[in-house]
Amino acid sequence: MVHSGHIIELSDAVALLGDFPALAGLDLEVAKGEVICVEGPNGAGKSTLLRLCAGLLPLHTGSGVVLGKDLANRDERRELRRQAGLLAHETFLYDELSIIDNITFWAKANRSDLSTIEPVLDRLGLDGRLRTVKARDLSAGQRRRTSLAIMISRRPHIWLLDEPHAALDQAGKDAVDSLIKQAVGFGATVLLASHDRRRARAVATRVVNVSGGRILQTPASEQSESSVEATEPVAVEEPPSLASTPAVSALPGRPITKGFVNSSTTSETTDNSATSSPSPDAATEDGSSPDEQTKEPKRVIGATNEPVEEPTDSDDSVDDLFADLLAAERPPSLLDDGATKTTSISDDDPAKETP
Amino acid sequence: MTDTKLEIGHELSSGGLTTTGTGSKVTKVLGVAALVAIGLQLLFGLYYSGPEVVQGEAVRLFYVHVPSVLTAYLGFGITLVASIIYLRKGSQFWDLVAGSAAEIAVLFCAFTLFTGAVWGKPTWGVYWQWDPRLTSTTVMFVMYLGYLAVRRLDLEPRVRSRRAAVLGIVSFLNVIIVHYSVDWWRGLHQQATFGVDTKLDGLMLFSFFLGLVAFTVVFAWLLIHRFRVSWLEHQLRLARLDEALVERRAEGTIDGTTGAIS
Amino acid sequence: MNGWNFVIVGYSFVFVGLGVYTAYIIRRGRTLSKQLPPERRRFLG
Amino acid sequence: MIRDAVLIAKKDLRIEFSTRVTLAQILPFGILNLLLYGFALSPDLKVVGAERSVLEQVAPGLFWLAVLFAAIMALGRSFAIEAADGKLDALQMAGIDPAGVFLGKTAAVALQIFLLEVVLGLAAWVMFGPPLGSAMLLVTTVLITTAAIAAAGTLYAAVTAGSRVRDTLAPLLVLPVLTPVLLGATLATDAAFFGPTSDGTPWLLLIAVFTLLFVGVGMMAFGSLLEES
Repeated sequence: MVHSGHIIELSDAVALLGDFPALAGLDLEVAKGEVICVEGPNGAGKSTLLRLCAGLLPLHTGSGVVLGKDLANRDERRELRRQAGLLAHETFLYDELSIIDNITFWAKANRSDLSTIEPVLDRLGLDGRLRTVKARDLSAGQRRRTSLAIMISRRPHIWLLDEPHAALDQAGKDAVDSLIKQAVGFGATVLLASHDRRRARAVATRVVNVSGGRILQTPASEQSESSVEATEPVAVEEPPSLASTPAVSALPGRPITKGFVNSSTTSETTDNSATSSPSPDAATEDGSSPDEQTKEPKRVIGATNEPVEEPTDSDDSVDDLFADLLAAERPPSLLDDGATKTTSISDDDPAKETP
Repeated sequence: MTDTKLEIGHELSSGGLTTTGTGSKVTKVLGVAALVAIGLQLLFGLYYSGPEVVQGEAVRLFYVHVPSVLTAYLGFGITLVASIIYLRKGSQFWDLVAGSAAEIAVLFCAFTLFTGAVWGKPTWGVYWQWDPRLTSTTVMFVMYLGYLAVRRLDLEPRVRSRRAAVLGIVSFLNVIIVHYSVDWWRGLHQQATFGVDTKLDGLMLFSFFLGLVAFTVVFAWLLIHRFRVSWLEHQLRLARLDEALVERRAEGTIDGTTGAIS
Repeated sequence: MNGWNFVIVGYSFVFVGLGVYTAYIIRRGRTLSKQLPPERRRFLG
Repeated sequence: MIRDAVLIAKKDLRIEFSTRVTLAQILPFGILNLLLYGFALSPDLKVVGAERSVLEQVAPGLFWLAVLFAAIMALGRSFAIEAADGKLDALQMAGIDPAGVFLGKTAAVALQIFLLEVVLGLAAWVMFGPPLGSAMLLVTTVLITTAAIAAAGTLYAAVTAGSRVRDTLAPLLVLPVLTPVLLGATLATDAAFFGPTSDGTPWLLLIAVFTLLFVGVGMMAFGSLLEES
């Protein structure tokens, strides 16, 4: 398997839904830290692309590597599934259970820390009153928020968001956008399919057009409104330009780079964090099986109330995503629910002391 | 029987190009052999061999009834082996072998049940007797009908094949348990089984073995053809997929975007 | 006891059944192979 | 694996607790079954010279039939929960051990079937009223049979999960497979009531072998069954 430092590398990928080639020879390369906005008409293959990247679909022909996992290999796809986060049209919720029961179940199933979900729920505006309601009594938007919170708490290295803005109100959409920006700042890579073109382009570092199960010519990279500039937008056709991206080039063969970039950092800090990262820590993480990683959520959440600009105790960037997501200031648009403390799932959660 | 299996394997994997249909040199030879064997089976079963003392002419059903059930077991056995290999290797070939063998075996199972019932009338006076063999064979028949139904489920082809393979394994193991349970169950009531009291002379035994050979050859011949039909269906699916791929790619330019396909 | 009628019924079911199934398989194979180009017809290409 | 099994089982039971489908729908269906058997075989029906009425004699078999039909419904329900709204995908993404899912679902269903058996058993006893011989044999039979039905049923329910024809196909698949269990449970129960107790032991062994086989295969094969691609 060839590692080029790309998080996603699809070449002539064909994926089937039954006997229908939903993806008909798709080429896509995504570098770490990119936010790709996948646009295209209904039935273009956007959702299938996301499912493929989540490891849920096998490749029919062509080749594909996501997070260093070969999509042609069943076992590697299984590993990929654990590391990817998918927000699909389905919400994965048990209608018969309350929101809190759903969250608890999935947090345990995902082996993610319960306390990490709590603050995200807050940020997504799912306050205490809602949490005892059964999932079937929720609105589509509320269901979406819940499954987004569950997805985020998996601390995925790659965020695959299928219409993340759908069914959400303004505040919800803002929350999604700011979460995306922060996630990228801390080392995640995002693929989002959205019909809310203006909004999606605002967070995206690159726009990709899917139609007929393939990528159309990529328009010039859109400069995003965000301050997140983890990597330079890279054109699909020129992977060599990646070499200029320090965070990626510093770590050949390791798609998941260490160190994180704060939303306000410049490319210089990126450089710093990247060079400091191949520490002993890196070796241990590499050597450990995904099983160990998931079974021991040893990271202390919210331990970093200190300024995020200091990636010194080089904890894993994506794993620490949470601490920093939570420590970060909330966007004003979410003041309504951010101001009040809500019933919490677990009380020993230092991350809740948000500034 | 192992020889036949080896031959099937060889034939399936090296089968040549055919103009139309599913025949080839080997199947032609096998087909002629099958026809000759069936001819002999009919000749001996219905003409040369005589009536039996207790059962009279009805004993002739024995020469098709028992070979049918043995052939059915052979087929289900092949399904078991092919299913195991499929789960290990994941190659389409073994999935198709498993399905083909099961379908033919179900057919022979139906022959067994029918001839069993028809035989029961003159010997027992009833068409259906809660005979252990007849009962467990019926359960096996229904179980494999279920297997064939799973092979036609409305699921992704690969998912369906994998589930069918699991079923192909479990069903065979369960056949063994059903066999014992029904044996014990009827054992309590001391029912007369087929063949008890029956004295087969040399010619009768010969007719029986002839039937066994004939059905095995027929089975092998059918299996090759049935497999090739599945194979053609599979190929047709792939060919349609190629067309669909071209169509799908053509959609790519309809969108308002200016770009050409990269 | 004469069982000829049962024997005839049993034998005809079996051999007519075999014949029908065989005819079905052969015909199906012919129709399918006509829909495919020759290079697709190799059994295990 | 055990941890995942417990998680799944608890979740399933919680769902049952909040919806009460087994309690409020499946259980009455089972009792209705028993009633219908009573109508079909008149309680006055008696073979000449026999001590007991026909109904009383066949009561063990009728009880297990009612359990079997009720269990089929519980099993269908168990997988309907999982198949909706992409949850099979989510379970795979969570990286839960498939063997754990199998054991968890089996355990949850077993508990519900056990509940059905207790209530249906009391009902059958009241309705058909045979005198009890060996309570020990009866309890063991019920426990082993519960495990057998739950394990085989869960495996077969997974085979049809996600299909539109699952409601019709699942019983066709499971019922013939459970033939040995029905035979064994009926005869062992019969022995528990009318004796001799030793008649029941081989049947218990048979059902135990059956259970072990299906638990083993289920744990090994569930990964292949759940994979949706």
